[in-house]
Amino acid sequence: MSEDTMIGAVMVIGGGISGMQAALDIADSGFFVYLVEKTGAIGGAMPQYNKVFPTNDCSMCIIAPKLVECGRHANISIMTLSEVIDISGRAGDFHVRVSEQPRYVDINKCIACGQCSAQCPKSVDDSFNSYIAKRKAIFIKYPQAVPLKYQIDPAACLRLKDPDSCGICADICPPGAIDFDHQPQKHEIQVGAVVMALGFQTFDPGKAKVWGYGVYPNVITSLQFERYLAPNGPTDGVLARPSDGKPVKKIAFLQCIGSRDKNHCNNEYCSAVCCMYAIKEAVMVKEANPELDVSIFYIDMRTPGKEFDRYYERARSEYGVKFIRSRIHGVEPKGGKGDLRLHYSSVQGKQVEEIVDLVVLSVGLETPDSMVKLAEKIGIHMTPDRFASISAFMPVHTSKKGIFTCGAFNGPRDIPQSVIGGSAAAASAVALLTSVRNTRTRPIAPPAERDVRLQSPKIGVFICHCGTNIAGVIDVSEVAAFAATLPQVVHVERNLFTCAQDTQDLMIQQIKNLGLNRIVVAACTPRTHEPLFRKTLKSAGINEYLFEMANIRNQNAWVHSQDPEAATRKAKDLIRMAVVKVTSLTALKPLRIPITPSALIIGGGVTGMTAALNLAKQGYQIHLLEKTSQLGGNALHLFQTWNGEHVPRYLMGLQEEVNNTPNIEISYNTTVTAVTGHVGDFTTTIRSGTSRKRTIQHGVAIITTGAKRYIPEEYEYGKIPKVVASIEFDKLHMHNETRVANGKSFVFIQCVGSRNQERPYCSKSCCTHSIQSAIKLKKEVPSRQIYILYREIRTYGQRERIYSQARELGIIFINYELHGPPKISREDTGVLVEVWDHVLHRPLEIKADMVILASATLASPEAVELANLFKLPLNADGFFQEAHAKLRPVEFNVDGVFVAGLAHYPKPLEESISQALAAAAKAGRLLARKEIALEPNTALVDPVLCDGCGLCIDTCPYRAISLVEYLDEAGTPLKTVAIDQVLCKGCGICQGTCPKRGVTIAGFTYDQIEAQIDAALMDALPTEVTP
Amino acid sequence: MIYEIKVNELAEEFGVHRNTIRNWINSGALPAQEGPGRRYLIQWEDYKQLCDRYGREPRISPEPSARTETIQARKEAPALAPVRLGPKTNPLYTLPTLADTCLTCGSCAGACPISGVDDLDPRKIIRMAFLGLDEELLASDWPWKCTMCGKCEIACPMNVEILQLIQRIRSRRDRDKIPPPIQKGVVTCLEKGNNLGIPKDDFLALLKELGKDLAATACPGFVTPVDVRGARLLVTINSKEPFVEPDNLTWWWKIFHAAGESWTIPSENWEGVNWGLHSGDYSAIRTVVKRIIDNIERLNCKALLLPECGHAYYATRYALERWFPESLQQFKIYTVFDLLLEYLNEGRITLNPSLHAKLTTFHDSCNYGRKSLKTFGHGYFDEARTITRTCCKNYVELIPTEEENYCCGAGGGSWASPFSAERVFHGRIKARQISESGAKVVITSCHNCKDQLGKSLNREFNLDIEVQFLWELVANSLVTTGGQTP
Amino acid sequence: MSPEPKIIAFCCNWCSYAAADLAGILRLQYPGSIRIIRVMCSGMVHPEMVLHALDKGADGVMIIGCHPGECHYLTGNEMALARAEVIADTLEDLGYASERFQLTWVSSAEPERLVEAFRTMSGRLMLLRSEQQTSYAKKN
Amino acid sequence: MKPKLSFEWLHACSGCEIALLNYGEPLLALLNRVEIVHFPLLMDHKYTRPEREDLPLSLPEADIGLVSGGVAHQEHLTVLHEMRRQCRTLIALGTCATHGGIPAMRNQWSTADTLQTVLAAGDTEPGPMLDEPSLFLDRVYSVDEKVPVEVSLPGCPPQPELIAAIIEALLNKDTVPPANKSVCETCPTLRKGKGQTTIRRFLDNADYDRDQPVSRMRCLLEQGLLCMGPVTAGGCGGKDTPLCLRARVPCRGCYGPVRPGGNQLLDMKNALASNGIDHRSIVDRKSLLRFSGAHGLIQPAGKRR
Repeated sequence: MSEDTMIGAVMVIGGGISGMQAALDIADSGFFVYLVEKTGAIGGAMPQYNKVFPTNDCSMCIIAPKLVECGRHANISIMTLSEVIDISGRAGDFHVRVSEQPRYVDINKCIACGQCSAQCPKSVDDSFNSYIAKRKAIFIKYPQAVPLKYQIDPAACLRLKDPDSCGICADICPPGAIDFDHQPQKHEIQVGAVVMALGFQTFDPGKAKVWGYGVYPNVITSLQFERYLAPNGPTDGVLARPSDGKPVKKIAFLQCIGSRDKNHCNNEYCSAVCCMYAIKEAVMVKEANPELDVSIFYIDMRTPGKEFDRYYERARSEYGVKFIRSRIHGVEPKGGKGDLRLHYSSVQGKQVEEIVDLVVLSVGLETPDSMVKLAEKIGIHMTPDRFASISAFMPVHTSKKGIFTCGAFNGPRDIPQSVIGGSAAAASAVALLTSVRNTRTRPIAPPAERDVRLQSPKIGVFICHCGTNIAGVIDVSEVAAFAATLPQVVHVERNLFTCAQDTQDLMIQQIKNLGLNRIVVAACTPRTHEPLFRKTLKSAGINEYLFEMANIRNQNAWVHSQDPEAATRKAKDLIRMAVVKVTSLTALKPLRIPITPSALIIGGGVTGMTAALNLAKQGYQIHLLEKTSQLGGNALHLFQTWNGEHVPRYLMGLQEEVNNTPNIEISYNTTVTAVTGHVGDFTTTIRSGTSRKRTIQHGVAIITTGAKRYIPEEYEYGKIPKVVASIEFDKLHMHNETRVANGKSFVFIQCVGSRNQERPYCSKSCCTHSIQSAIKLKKEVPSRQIYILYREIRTYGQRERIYSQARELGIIFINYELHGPPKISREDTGVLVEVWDHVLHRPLEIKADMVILASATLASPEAVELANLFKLPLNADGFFQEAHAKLRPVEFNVDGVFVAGLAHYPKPLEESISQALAAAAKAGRLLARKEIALEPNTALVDPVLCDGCGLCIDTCPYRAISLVEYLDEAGTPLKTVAIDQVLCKGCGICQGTCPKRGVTIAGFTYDQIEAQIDAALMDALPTEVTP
Repeated sequence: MIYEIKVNELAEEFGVHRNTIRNWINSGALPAQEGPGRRYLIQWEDYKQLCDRYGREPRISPEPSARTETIQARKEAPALAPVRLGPKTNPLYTLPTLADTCLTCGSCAGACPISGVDDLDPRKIIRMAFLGLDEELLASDWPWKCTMCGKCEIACPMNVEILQLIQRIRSRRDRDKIPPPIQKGVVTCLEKGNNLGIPKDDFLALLKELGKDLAATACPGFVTPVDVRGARLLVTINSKEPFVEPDNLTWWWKIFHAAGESWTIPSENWEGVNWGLHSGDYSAIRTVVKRIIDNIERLNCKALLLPECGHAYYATRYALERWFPESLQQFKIYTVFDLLLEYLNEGRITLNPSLHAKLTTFHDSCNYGRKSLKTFGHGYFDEARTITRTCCKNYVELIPTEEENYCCGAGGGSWASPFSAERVFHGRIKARQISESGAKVVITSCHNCKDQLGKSLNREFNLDIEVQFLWELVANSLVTTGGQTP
Repeated sequence: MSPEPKIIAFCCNWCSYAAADLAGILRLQYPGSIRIIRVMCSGMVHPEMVLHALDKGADGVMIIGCHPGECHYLTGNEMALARAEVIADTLEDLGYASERFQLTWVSSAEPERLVEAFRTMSGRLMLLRSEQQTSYAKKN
Repeated sequence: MKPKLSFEWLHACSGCEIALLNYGEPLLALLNRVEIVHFPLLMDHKYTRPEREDLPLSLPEADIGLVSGGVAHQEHLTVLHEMRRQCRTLIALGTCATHGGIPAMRNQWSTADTLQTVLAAGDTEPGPMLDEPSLFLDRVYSVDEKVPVEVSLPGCPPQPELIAAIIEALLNKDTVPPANKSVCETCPTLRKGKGQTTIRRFLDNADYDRDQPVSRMRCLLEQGLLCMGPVTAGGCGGKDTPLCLRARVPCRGCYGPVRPGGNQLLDMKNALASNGIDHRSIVDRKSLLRFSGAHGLIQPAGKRR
């Protein structure tokens, strides 16, 4: 496949969160993207959710920025109602046939005014609201959909079935966008690579009658529960019993419905997300109504991810959610009024009967049959659990070269993993097509900017309801009326979701039509949404810095929900402060600086090497630093991945490939001593061993410093030789050392050092690791007695298969959560392990030849030092704190620095590899641009006031201020200071020092701060002076 | 601590009838003194013991602060000798699907109606087998209180073969330790041809007598066909009927007569019952079924009506498929449902639906229902309902029903075994189902179910219901060609 | 009960402002009379701003920066600490009770600590107000 | 018709008036161009300065009025109000008028305490107590705290050339150049970096080379001396080196704060603290406000609001 015949475009199949992330990363790396979406709008499953774990953000606020970005991106073409029929050709040049169903609405004309749907007589069950609400035959998928265009459901529409009936919508449609004779179309598209982000469907519990779904109205699925809680859901966020609308008092969540079950369905795998979303839903509903009695019935509570265990612990201790370790066999009615009876055996083995108002089935994830057929047609191998069969070492590559896959199609996973998977797939596609980068993309011309310097301020205030988050507490109409009275405010508007695509477009129109030159948005926090609104101002043709946000949600509605009057008063003050500040804001031009096209990767483990290789394939110069004298990091001690792939052989291949890739320069025994500069132009000084310090110029940095093993203190480790830690045991086992060879009985103890007071987090890969060792031991000598003592078995996702395999081999699992950890003592040549059985509640004794401790994974101590050098935050456990768990899982607030692998959080090998690729994608996306724009709000010297007294010079941490002599018009030598706009970070320390207000930060000048203070205290009487 | 109870409150808590509570008090199972105002005063320890016996979580505990989840089990449990785990010698089972694949998730324990009795439940039985506590398992009576209804198996997400394990435990017990009535039944059947040892001539005399009465009343010209060579259908008899309720036999005879069926009863080894299934005595099962096959060959019959009692149907069909598969080629086998449906569909009998106006329901017996579905691939749910509804228009379903139906409590030999308290306790859920459905007539297709529902639960739970066999209902609904009812 | 004391809180964009957002996400409640002004760093706040706020009728002023060593701009919070002493002295000179000013550290992952700081400050100012009212009443 | 000038002095020391006289010959040229209608210090014009508002007082009407000295007594107030009424443009002359000056240093005690310590107490036999102590205001105010002022000309005393320049500007009707730069503007000293960590009292000279010009000397603040230059309004040296710096003496802040509402104490201490200099090493911190005690910047201790 010669280089030049490759096509610089990529097709992403599936518009869910994972597909959107892949599309954005690919498009921003210089490739045209065809985003093929089966339904009428992109967004996938996420818009259906009300809140998402572990941050409890409202789901729409997380996905809105990505929806809007995809909708507006010049290099992403969204093909809705389209499905891929087949793909032929080879990597670099695929020929894809896509069939597009008719929308019956002309996209270019439809303005989504909603008249048609209002008049449409036919309503059918709405799949978006998982069938607990109705929608019309002509509808939009959800209010914030992108593209926000109506569509007609051919199965429901009367007119389509019988030409001379109905047709009301066509008559009343203002722009006349409806056309009943749209025909299905076929498209032939040439692309260089394909990314399959096909997503999933939730298990339909109606198949097995045992849970009473579809029979008893108060048995609902978790997705329906989510819709009941959603402010834009059918009941506007009010939870009531579906049977009779009465208030709910007692709720039961049943876990593992459609997962870990060979009897009522054939999904033997664990769906990985249900435990977490059940806790989230329980916490959300308990928060709204603390007296609610909420219980979760589970087999193992699987919350292995970052901050997940804390989330679980908080739900239990702070919110009082009850966790009952007992799977409910079935749901029966109690009496005729809708109450439900749950009969279960308590952990002690006693019968308990509970009558509940609502049963929520935590349904699992599965791949729809249509997608399985499509995959087979394209030639993608699937796993027995009907997910794309991927290798742990190439987590986004399918069996067919050039076709990548990401998201829940690779196996059940949560949103952060799907976002990382999207970026990883992007990195792999971009690496494949690097030679034809920027050949198919359309240049993005920034709109001309209107010069408003001479105009008097004309301010537009946009107040957001944010569903009920703001409107539920603050009297938004009163605040809007107040805002209209403020000086220079010419336009006030209220919207349900200001961050949604349609409202953004509306804002652009308003700015143009009314000639607004300053915008205030009263909504959520600028920290997450300022960039989004700035882009809107830019596309409306006014300078993006003539903008200020009033944080009336996070810092007002949400924190004063018990005191609505105070919240309303405060909202008025916050808006007045924002208006007064925006009045005096000036237009700013971002500073454009060139990017050094090279990357510094700190840490030579598998993660570092994977990122280095991918970026090298993308054509950039890589500096790979390794603390020790050998590449490989923690993977050197690993023997096999969860699905049995041989790690040492892969590691050798990786090391070789890294060694003979020309543009990767490796330095061993090297640590970083100093870092200066900023994104695009870092200068890092490193020292290798004892040799002289060297400096490296690089544009981006990726932190892959891995983690450290916990050396156990408990269970007589170090005192009894036969008690070993899991990694040591792997070595002994690999070389069949005597203790292992003639060992007859082995006891594994889980959660050693993890999930305790000191380290309240789960090290995520020890359960899988121990079970694999146990299986290998048992297969070698079947007569061996193997016991695994655990607290929760967390073989999430398709790892459940090895847990079942272990039990089939007769490996005995004993849970010590209820009766306390085992006691270890010496017994003649062996080790005596005393533990209580969790079913029989009786003491057991095991004479073990070896005891293996599954020790925790700790943050590496060097992380603190590196964090200070790059000024990066660490979380409470010492791991690097990413910018946002879902939106930006591999990035920091410091631009140009990324993190991947164990340095972010303990995780199995293939998750580290896909996070490495994701980091490479984000870094590559940045390096692909020749220059980047720096935030322009840096320090400005006021020549009228500054007289060079020099008091500010030494206070600047970035040494950006220097004394300057000049001659005034009369020739007398005078002094002032000058500030290097690139070095200056805009911290304002000089502004806080200057005794004569000679230097200020754009956007935070003295007058602006004083104006804000005055606005905040307008109706406060000056402190009464007691004589 | 004195615990004051009102009889109906305690009945509600334990899910039993007021009479049962009074029986427990009178029989001393629950020591109590009369208190003021129709209340009883009992010691908390006795109440706790009663809860333990029936595996209930005590609703109130003396120290309100004691959290059940605390490691209270350890303090409270008598000093149990620690179990030394190790390799299993002469294991109870070899296939991992009998216990090893168990997730200890508790679904089976939640589903089993007698979970908690003797502080045992299906999950604990599996666990003991898995950890090799075979002697304790064999010594325990719990496997004999279990009716092997299979409710635990259909709940198990990992498809653990719990019933096979219980069967294995039962067959491993020494014969002299088996509940005496069951062992006696099996031995008598082997020696005398039928469980109750009815001598041949008494049996034949009875048949003749009944035949004459029938000919005189409903079926003119009827003669009880005994040892009729060449008859199409061989019919077996449940020895309990001639012994206790002889006229029950006549229902089938009326139906055969109305349908003009060519059938016969063997004079010897006519027993349909097969208690080997209850005692786990596989050779006994095989012998009894071999006798049936011999009769078919001796009388050159073309078809066999599988014995109508639930366990008998299951045992016979199981034996035929397992040991005598070739015989299945020689003759056709009918269940009671297939036969009655054949007659209906071929119009050989017609039924008058207006005779039974009361609200009626059908109780799926476990062996014909989920166990048959699991072992033989088909559960007789729809057939039973079609037949019942052709006889009664006023029909209601129990909840839950069909595959998820609760056992009446008398299966697996319980009706004959000495654990009547547990049997009644097991039946409480069935009693609740029936009372909640409001049905006045309950149709079933199994002797044990009929006795348990009709004789025991009806009185114990004051259900005020009438219980009929399916074929009794059909017999009573027959419209003979002359139009007058039999 | 007189209205809650009006407090102006200068919150740094990287730590305390983020913690305030997180407090919102966790729905932690605190007095409604607190007005947060976002600054890029606690080191940006000139002491004159504190006096200006008090003159304009604020009952109390808080500057909330990152924990020492965690400042996004390395030394911003140390500047704020040095100035805090100056502010305290000057408040006494100008006749203000120095309890009306409070400098405290909060990291972006400590919303509870931030809300605690708000509540203690509000409580302290209420106490101060009642003290002054009683001493004022005593005098006349 | 020559523009009429009117002078008045309140809580003043006549230093400003003498400074005007020090203008030398050019003063004569100026005098010819104006007609001084009222100048108590220089012209013998009998009038009584009433102590209460209701008593009669009449001052001649004038185009430009110059008032020196702060406002500490009811008499000052009545005279000031009258001046305001009579003069079209009013100039606050000298730091006492613009910022309270040295007299305002007594603001750190209440008026009653001041009178008590100054007049009544002491070891000699008790002096006469003023009959009407209540006529004193509660503290020393600057002129612009009581009446609006068109031009503020700080300085203790203000530079004669500056006074003349202001009057000239007003005569020629062009605007008065705003003085918003600090003393450092025209101070030629070398700035190498604020290394030192403490402030020492000016008990011995700064180190400099006698025969080198001031521009070779290192900034006095950087030498650890408390030079109020950065926080004090400039202009005392006109366009070249500030007066005190010419004598290689640190500026004492006599021109008052750089910005009208400025607080010399706060700005100086804040600048020092931000540079890591121990601001508590300044012995008497109130002395930083020795010239700008008005505007409530100096308050009696113990008053807590």
